[in-house]
Amino acid sequence: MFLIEKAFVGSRRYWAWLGVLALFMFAALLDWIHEQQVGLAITGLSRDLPWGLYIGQFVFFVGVGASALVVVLPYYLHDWKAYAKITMLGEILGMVGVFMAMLFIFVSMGQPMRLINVLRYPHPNSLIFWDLLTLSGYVTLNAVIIARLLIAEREQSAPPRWTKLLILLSLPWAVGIHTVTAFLLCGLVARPYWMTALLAPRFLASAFTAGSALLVLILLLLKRLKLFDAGGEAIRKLTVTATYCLVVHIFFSLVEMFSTFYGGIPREVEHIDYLYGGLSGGSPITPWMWLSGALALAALLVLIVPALRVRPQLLLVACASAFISVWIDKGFGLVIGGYEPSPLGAVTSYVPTLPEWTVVAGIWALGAFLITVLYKIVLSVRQEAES
Amino acid sequence: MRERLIIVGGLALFLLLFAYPVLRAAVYHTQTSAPQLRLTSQGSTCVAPTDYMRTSHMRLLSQWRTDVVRHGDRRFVAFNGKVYDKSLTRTCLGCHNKQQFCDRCHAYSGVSGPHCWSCHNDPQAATAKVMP
Amino acid sequence: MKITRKEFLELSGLSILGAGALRAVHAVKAAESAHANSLPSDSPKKQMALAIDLRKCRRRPGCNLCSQACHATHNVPHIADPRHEVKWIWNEGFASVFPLEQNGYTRRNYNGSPLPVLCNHCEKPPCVEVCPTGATWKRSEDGVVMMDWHRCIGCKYCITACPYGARSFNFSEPREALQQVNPDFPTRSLGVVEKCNFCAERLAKGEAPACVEACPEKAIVFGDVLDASSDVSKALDASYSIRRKPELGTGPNVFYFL
Amino acid sequence: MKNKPAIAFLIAATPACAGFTLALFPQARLPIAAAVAYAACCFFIVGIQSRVLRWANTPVPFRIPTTAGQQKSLAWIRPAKLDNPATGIAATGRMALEILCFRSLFRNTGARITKDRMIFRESLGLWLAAILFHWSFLLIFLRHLRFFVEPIPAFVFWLEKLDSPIDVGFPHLFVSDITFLAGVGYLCWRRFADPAVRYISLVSDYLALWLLLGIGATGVYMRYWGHVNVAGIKQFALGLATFSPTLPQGISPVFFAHLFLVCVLAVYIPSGKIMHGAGVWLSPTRNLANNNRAVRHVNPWNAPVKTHTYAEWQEENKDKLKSAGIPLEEDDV
Repeated sequence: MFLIEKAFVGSRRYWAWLGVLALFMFAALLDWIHEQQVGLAITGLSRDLPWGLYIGQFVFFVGVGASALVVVLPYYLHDWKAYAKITMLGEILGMVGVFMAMLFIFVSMGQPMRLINVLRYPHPNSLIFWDLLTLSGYVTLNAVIIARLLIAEREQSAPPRWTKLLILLSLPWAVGIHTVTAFLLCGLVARPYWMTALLAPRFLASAFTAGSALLVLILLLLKRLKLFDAGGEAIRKLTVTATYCLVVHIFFSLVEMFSTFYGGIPREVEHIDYLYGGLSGGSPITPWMWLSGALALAALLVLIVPALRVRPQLLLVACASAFISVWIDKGFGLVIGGYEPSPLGAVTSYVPTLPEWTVVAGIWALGAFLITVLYKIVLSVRQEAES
Repeated sequence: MRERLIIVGGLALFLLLFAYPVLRAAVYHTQTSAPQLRLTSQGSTCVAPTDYMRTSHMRLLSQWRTDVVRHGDRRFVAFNGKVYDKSLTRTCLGCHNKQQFCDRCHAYSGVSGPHCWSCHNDPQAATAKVMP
Repeated sequence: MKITRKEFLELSGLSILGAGALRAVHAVKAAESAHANSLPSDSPKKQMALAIDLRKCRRRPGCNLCSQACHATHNVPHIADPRHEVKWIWNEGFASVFPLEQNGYTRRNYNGSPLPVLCNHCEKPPCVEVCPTGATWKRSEDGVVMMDWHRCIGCKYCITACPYGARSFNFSEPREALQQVNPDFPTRSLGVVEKCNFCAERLAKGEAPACVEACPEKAIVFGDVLDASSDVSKALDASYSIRRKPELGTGPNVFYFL
Repeated sequence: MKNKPAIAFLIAATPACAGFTLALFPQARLPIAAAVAYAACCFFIVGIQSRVLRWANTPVPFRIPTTAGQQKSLAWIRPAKLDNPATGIAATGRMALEILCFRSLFRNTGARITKDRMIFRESLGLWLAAILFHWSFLLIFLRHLRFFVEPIPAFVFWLEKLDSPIDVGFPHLFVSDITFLAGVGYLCWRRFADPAVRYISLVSDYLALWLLLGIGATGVYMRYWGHVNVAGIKQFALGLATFSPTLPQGISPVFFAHLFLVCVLAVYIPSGKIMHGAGVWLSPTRNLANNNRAVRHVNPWNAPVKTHTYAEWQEENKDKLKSAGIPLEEDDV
């Protein structure tokens, strides 16, 4: 039977889940159309904070996209057999993550229908040009790899050699997309908070943390739903990866804080001060940033002690904490910290509005929809091959 | 028998849809002729011959746009040697009324124009809002 | 009844066959020239600049005639919500504009007196560097940082890159926020960025920028800063001037006399 | 015939040449163009109606739906509702999927031989090209209403808006123009590139494709490069619709080529393979429900068959059977 048709056959639970996601997507679509008609004024964005939740989510999901590396690299370069069954799931997660990231860029634009101008009048000195090329290239690359591997799996034959080459290419590419995304921000003289060479390494560390934690969560969920058992070995190894990445992520964050606060240049200090201290005026983001820090430390505590992380309940909580921590840090803190205070010293507090949240929820739903459908196809192919 | 009815009904529907323009024209007594366009000021010559303008005014305007915005080149030397300012509002609308000229022909031809007018001004229409 | 040869070539359908190839060539050319434009080493023929004498501004507390004139000339929408404001030239507090010139012991810090700020038409504009489409570029003939609102995709990267807050985004329909429209200048559409254009449309006619003309104190001087005999050069020779955030290396072309 | 494509090309190019030639003789333009258009219309309508009526009058004595799944039977066996429709509604559903989504093309497979075995894999090229081309064609067809109706109905503008989501300035770029040409282009290329398809291709196969390509190419040329007098063309089209044809000055020869190609296509449609558009509705293997086992279908013109059932025979020979001691079958009553 056809690969695509496997997605059309499913249990009532499967269809109900897709239906719920479709509702969210539809609501987001209506909302976005409305946003296009009346303008971005219905969002919480402002003159001093023109990028907000959308771009934060974009950066976060480029990270989720890049994190496919944490399973693809050990499996293909180091032949970790434990990942044999989950590598494709990781690749799908990576592809969908980057696709969602591109959608977040799209919805934040004032004239999205002119997006083609980036290619009509290419300006290689702009990082957006490179971002568009690398992101769409990554999605295409992964789509080809996944489709080819899936066909090979169904036919129970070895995939052609060029697939291996593409996979090897996808590894530096994954690092590349997140590096380009960091370069998008870290070369701007107007934004001292981003203007640090540590931004790209920080992005990668937090991305691999969130990505591997998310993958562990998905695997635990699939096991709970009796859809797929990744095996204890795979989850254990993935957990170790998440642990190391989390350690590096926290380390990088502290290093950044040290140089900023010990150096004490006001224009650099005030951004972090705004995030964690509210610049003595109080800001809506402050509790969230502390929550993010607390969650990261809690996750660290569980993950770093082997006796704790083997307990499924605790592992679940730790991975969820790590994921949410990075999501707050990158999805909000990064963007808001960059803009507050503005180059003119003004503070315009930013609170995302309902339409913004609806659009974000819709893109999340779209991501979940794609992952569900693609995982369904993969798992059906495997079931068929086994029987 | 039921199948026959469906088939004949389908054929009738097809015919009806196909003849929609004819029926519509018959019911509404549609005039075939294109709208008779008038100029607001007579006597002055256009920047290019009428035949050319009729088919290619959009191309000329697009070229003007590029020249003015991208190259700061605002002088247009017409075919007859006259010099014009490359400006939709100041030059074109000096003789052509947007509503009486542009809009009518665009509406008739069903050419949903580029969104020129969402930024460029029509002085005649916007009198209430125009500065003295 | 004859179109000149040049126009015929430009305007007629000769580009049909080569359209694809031409597009590619243009794209490469545009990319090259934009890159060249962004380099400070590229010596422009002219560099338009503005010098604002704040000593004269202080004679008229609360004055914003330059801003009024500019915004009326360029159909800049009046939006009450400060989060969605569109501004080309406006007054700012001294501490915001010159944060490093405050020493903490200044008794007269000039806060409260008019201090007009606008796009600095930098020598090395960060906004031009980041624009993915070339909708913003630095004109090589006179150094004006221009915008093409037909091409802007509304990504707001330039707003993020500008260290002077000189750029505004059209969050809502701009025409609805206009009481009066100057028919000689277009309005903007929803979702594009805009900023001061140094009155490029007036310079083309040989006129000075609207803000320069509107100032009753003649506090604003305009001209080619590379030309030693221009008004602006003479003014810069006469007094010590400062620029906003020179440490960023953008090379602003708006000068202030304190 | 060796030069099938060439012959088809000659036939298809004729109207284009005629269009250009006609452009040289201004006086003859209006009568000829109008006459050709009306004639083509008549041919088209009469041809289609008569063809469909002929099909409608062809008897379908048996219920012969194709099936591709479990038939509806016992309650605990899950039937394939769409692939083996048991009711009229299910059959309609299957038809709708076929007509709107080209489901049978979607299920195309291509055979591949690997080292040790033969593998069937999805082959979606034909389906993709077909669906792009057909839907684009419909959209383009409906968009052309702007030439034939005055004032133009709002839905035409809605379609235009839907069709031009990418902003490239003007003229607006219609996505359907690209997908139409891409679809037809692939269908042409396939007839050359695939030896099996090339072998079974006939002149008429090429002819239909050349005509569509020619129509698309002239249309796209007029829109994006040719800069024709659109108002003049509308006047002509509207004149046709009101039976008072006029022809303003200065209409591009390309328009006549476009018009004549459309006319040739219209004339060709009722007699050629493009009638599958009507045929798909009337194919008995698709539009019937497979309820042969549930409902008794009697062919109405069958001659009455003389039957002699066991019950009748037993009744006739009751006494003999009784005397011979053979037990009688009792009625269940």
